Amino acid sequence: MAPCSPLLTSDPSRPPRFLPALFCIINCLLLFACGNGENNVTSGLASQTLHWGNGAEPQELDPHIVTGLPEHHIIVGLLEGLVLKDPATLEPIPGMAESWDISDDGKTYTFHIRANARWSNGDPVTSADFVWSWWRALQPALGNLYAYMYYPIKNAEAYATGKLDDFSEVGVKAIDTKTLEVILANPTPYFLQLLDHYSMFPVHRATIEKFGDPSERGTRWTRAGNFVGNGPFILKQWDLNRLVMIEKSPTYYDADKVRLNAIRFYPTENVSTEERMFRAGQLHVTGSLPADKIAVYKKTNPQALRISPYLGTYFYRINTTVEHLTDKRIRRALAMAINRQQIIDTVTKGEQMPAFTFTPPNTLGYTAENGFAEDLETAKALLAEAGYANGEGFPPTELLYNSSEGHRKLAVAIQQMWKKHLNIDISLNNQDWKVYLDSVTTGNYQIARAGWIGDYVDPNTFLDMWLTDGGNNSTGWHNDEYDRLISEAAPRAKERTQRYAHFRRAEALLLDAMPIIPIYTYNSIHLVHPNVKGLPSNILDYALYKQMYLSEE
Amino acid sequence: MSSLDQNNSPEINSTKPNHINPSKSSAFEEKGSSLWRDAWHRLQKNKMALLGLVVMVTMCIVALLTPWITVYGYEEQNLVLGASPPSAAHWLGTDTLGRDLLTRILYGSRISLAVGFIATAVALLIGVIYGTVAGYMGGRVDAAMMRLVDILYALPFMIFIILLMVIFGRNIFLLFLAIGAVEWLTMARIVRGQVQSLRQQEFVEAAVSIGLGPWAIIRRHLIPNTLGPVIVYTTLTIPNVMLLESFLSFLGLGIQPPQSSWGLLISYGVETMEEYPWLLIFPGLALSLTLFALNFLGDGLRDALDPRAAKD
Amino acid sequence: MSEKTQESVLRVDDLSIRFKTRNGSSQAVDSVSFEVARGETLAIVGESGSGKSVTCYSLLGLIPQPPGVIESGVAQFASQGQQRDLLRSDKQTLRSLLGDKIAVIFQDPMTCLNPYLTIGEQLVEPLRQHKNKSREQARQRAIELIEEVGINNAKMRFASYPHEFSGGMRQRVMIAMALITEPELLIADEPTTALDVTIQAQILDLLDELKKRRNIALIFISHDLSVVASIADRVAVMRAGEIVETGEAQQIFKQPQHPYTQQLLASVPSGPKPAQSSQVDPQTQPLLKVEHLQTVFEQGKAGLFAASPAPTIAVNDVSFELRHHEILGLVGESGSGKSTLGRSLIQLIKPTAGSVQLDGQELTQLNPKQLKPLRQRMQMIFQDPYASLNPRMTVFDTLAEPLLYHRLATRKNVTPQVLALMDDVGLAHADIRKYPHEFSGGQRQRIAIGRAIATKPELIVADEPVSALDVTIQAQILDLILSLVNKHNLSMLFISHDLSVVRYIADRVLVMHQGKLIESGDTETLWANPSEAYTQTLFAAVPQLGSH
Amino acid sequence: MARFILIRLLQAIPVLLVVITVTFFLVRLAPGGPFSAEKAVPAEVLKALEARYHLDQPVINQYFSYLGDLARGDFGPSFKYPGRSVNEMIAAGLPATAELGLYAMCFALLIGASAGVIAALKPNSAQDYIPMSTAMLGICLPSFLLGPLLMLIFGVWLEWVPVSGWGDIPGDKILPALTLASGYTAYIARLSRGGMLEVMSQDYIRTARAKGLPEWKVVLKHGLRGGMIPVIAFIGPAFAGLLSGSFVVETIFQIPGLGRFYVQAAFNRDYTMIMGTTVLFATLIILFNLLADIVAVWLNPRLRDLYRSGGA
Repeated sequence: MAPCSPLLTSDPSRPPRFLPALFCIINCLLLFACGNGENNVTSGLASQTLHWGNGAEPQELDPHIVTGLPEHHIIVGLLEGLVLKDPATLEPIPGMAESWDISDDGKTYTFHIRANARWSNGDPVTSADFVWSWWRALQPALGNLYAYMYYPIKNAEAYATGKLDDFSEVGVKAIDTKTLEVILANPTPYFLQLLDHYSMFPVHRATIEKFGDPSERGTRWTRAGNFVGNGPFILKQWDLNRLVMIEKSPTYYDADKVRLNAIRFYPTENVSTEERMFRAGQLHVTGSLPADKIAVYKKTNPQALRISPYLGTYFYRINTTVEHLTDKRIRRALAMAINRQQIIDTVTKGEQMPAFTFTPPNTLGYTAENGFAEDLETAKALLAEAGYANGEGFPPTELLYNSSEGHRKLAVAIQQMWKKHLNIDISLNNQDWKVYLDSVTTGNYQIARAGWIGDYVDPNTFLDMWLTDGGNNSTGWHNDEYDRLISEAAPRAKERTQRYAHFRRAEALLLDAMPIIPIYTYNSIHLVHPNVKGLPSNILDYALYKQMYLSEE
Repeated sequence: MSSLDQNNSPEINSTKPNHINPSKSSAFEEKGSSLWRDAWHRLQKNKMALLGLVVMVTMCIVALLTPWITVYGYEEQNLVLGASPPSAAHWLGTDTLGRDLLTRILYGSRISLAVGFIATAVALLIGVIYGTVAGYMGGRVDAAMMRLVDILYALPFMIFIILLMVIFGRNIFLLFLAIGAVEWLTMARIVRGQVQSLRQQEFVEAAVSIGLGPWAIIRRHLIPNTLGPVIVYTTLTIPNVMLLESFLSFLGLGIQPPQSSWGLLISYGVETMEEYPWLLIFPGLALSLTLFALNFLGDGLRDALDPRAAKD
Repeated sequence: MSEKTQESVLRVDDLSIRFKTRNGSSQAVDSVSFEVARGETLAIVGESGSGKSVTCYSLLGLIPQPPGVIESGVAQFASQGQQRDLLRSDKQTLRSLLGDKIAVIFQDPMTCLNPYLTIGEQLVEPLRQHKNKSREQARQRAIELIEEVGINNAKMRFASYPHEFSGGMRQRVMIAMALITEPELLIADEPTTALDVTIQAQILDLLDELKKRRNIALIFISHDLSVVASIADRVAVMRAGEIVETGEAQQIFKQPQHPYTQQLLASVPSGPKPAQSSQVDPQTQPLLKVEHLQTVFEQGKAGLFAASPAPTIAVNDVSFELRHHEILGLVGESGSGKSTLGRSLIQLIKPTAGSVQLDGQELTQLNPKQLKPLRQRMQMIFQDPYASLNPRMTVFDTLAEPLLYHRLATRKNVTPQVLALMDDVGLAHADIRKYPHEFSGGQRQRIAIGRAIATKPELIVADEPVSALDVTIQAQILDLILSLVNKHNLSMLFISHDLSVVRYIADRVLVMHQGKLIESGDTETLWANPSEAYTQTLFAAVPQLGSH
Repeated sequence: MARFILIRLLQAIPVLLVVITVTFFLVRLAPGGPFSAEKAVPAEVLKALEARYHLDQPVINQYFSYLGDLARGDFGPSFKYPGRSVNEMIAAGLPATAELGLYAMCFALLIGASAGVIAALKPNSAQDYIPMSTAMLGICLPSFLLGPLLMLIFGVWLEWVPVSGWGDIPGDKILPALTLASGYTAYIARLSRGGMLEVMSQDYIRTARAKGLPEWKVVLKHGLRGGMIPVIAFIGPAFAGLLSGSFVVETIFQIPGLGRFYVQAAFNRDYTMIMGTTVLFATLIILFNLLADIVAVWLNPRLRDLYRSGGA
């Protein structure tokens, strides 16, 4: 309304003064432009401030509520779980717990919390903090989507789903102020992996209770100034949609080893802009890179380009309840007729690996056998067997994807491949994200694009979703033997090799029936400024801030 | 400078009625609406407008003939080739999937021109009628009608689109309707403003005194006199509509890949404007050409439809 | 009056101006010469398009070039002993003279003042521009001048906007603005044409007085011979770009030499109605009977602004009768409510109260649908032939519309009827496909009349049908109306502010003032003996040809 | 005047109520709830979440309790951002959007009006065509194209201004404001050209010339005020449209504004946020339309008096 006020207040006998006012505003704007000196990368080097492209505005910073990657990046700076991971090997290393003991049956874990572990307000971190935090995380009213991370713990599932009211029956107990005992329902080899997930992080009880009920969503305890954490950084500033800044915490037990003074997270929703910000020296690290830019960086700035395998699979779901898709020969034919390498070369361009299994190869030593091979002749034969020789009479089929440039391109390429190789016409349909989710979960689709990122490094995070009642199955496919292998045989296995053998058998069943068509294994693709040190690549895309620093050498 | 009557008054010379041989009068037999026929004559004298018309007509003809004049299919990929700059084989280059850009622009013109014209026509039809009625009726009817426009303005567009998509599924005609349903609001406002001032004019009073009903007055006296601003706004709306189409198609309402439209080609081209600039430049040129052609045509039409503007 | 010893302020010799358009060129001014001296009033008289305005504006650089081309001529302007040829001065020089030594008063004070700026702001502008006066000095001078041109309460008026003034007051402001820099030459272009007759008299007096007091040269451009007669010392008569006759005012009016001057003088309506037309039928019931008619305006009702100021009573308790074959004159000044009364009669405006009966049938209670058949029997002719014709309809469309709409003709046989109408109103058949803007004002009014008589109505309300027309055209249109009234047995309410016109055409006259009928009577009776004071003032203000 | 404003504000109440009601029920018709996510949400969690936000109650109850909250000025909590109330998010986003809109409008006015005025001084000449064509480019260059283009040229290649941000680095507000302004510049140029053409043919301009004023003074002092009236009438509603339509620019330049929420809320099915932004924008549309009317009245002394005498 400001431009109008000079009009309204001016002496009516004089001509309008809004033109001078206009000039003033523009001048102010232009004056701001002067004195544009050094960019973030240069200034960050002196102040040890890391500028991080974080992909999106965090929904929340409450570890028991949030679900996304942007939130993850911030929370791991503010809070710390019992264990950390070595970013190079992903093996557990001490975090809040300086050591831990595992019983021989693999069911009882005893954690010894550091004596010098403190919250940012100076309070010591105790085992009671964990018990209370985990109790809170399992409160149904909180709506914690990652409650299932706790399910390996005895009775946790029953408590979370309301079948059990008494938390003392859940297998977590404070032996003394610095000793925490956790009892599992079954031996869970990947349990230590889970502990580094933010959903199992401790939170500061007094702070939370100060701002509301422990099971109340969205109280103000996560705001800058209120937030009390136990991680290497403290929350300094949180401007909606603009910036989250964390600064080095003086109370952190390892504070002298932390070399970064601050990290500034930017909600870089637009990937093209993010890339340009990087180029203009406004960012040290980007969350992603547009596919068509990869080749450019390879040529011009290869040292900034960081491509590494990632624990995720891009695949197509097939609705096995749709009449012509009940036939697994057709599903296999579709899978075989895709030239994955060509798609990777021309569409995704990120050196991804063609996927012939669902679980990414070498997931903590697990690699499934390829369930099929690209073979046009076999594909045609299978299709003919199913009654559609040379694709004739193949019913109209629709491929669903959620609105996105990348998914679109891939779908168009695959549509064309199926047309060319099998002579079948597939139509494309894109839907807005929420509509797409609704269509997939209600089975209102024929073929749908999907992707799955592992929550932790273990084949289980990929394979348990195809259980008959798996919430993420949505294909209508079920197999009793598969269910038995995943939910009974594998957890009881004594050794990793045996356990992996069960998984392999299960995955072979899955790939034989082919309710899903694996396309490729994800790569994480980032731009990282050469000044950034201590950020090795790993399959979880996991960064340990306390090892990172900025240096020009 | 109305008082500077540049022509010598013919008044003195025509004091007596000119009796012309009645047989000659049959030459003035009336056929159809003379306003449009006269406008056409005047338009022919405006070179820029004529050029705009020629460009538009050529575009429409090429769009219609596209399936017969293109060498490649619009969906035909060449993944091995990928994106390639203009060459002898592909005059305007190829996109990242190796599809011929010229072919895709030509096929895209079919969608874009159809959307541009039909959706704008829908908006024009609703907007002009609605605005004229509101402006002519005045008073409470007008207030109520304009409040309805306010309401429609204020409703969240995205929700409307998502619902349309869900309820009706993918449908190109739906796209026309959806866009038309949005664009008519501004049109209605413009027309209403025009009609409000026209309504005060004596020739409308004269029409009332003849006994013409509201509809006849609106149709014969009001709408023809609002054409000027309406045409100008229309020529600005058409390119807007073409771009809106790409947004809706991206969301899933409208056309589906591998079909293309100019708006979609431009929005894809933006993503790779550094690596493959031709993917942005050529569709962009197509749209700009249309806009300028339409603009000159629109200005020409406006002048042609205003008998007073033809001063020469 | 004009002693030739007086120095000549402006002397124009052999001025020729041509307008070039794509369709060829026209000679707007052809070898015109005249001069005007200090303290003298030169009137340039001519009809619209005669080139009288172009002549003056060309001297001031106010005509657009192109299309205007000054082909030849010299315009010597003498100021403070300096002689300048205006036509050969550069823009800078001309601009320094304009508004300073030479000032202009334009015709329409309603449109010639900037509605967005206060009177004061506009008044001080020439002073600030040419005399380098401070804002305060300029203000003082402006206030003095506002008083001098006869506006009370000058200090307050200084900050007023033009719309707060009546037409006459605005013209006073225009005069003040012109005089503020003490010019030596004043050009007044039809300064009173848009004004009511009483106001016109005042403005003419003011101009004359100021001219004498300040001893300035005045060029007075007008089409109205009666007005010119009351102010001019010398007269130049222009026609088609040429000065056909020039001379002392008295000589021109008494003994016009050129036939065109004679024609002009003959066209000025004067005297009573030609007797042959009166066929009024007094015994039968009246065609139109109006009783206690009242029309009230809710101001500001139009548009989306619903808030309404106090209502205006435009027509207040009016009763009269209109007999068959009668032409009833209705006179009054602007704002007297005469137009509203006319519109209320034929239900273009719904009256608030009272009754209107056409041939015994009550009109005020009818809805538009019921009115439709009656519309055929009553029609209206509007004042402004520019505004009352749809600019996007040809003559054919305009004339055919009522015929087709009332099913008096079909698409097939409408053309002969339209042509017959054109014959009736004296339009050339060749013009049938032309648009209104291609016609002159008089021809447009012929079209409007044609439209009004198309349905063969019994009653026509004519609202100032000739006031926008030149005097010779006016005479033609009046004669046309009289002949059509006779030919088609029409009855007419003839509304006009021009008393001479009404006297010339009306059988009976009603006088309206501030919404009320204050006097009525047979035309000649009333002329001879107006009883109301207002009517007397009105009659007294009418400029007479012989008054000089 | 006061009365006129009061009446218009009263008229706004039913308009807002209809907008609220329609939107409230429409958003709940759209498939996909606010809590659906890629990983299936367990039933008990979903139940807990719905109970938390009272979505388990009958819709009609939700509606009335929402109206109740709204009457107290409480837009409720955001579903997508659990820690934020809608009020808070609007308070955080509106200033940036308003500032962006203000700058954009200034640019649009400055460029558009200059182009229009310059063009109107010599119609149908090069002085007309060149500025007008330049302004028309704004329509060919939609913000999703112009934004990245400016960013690339001035941010990356020339390094004159930052690529993105808002108030972080000096000069980061220029590119987004220019981008947002582009579309409106064309409209303003056309409107001011038309307005100036109309005004410059008025008699009072001739009066001003007859005073011997220099041409620039005639144009700026006497012409501009009347010539800008159509522009003023346009920028009121346009400013409201600019705010709700700024999401593309906000996304491209990563501006922490409200436009992003307005669109994202629809995609996230963040019911309260959709409602909040819709109510806000509806209010803004009504207010700015009103403001435009008031300014139009204020600029026109005649109307000003009419309302002064009729109103308070």
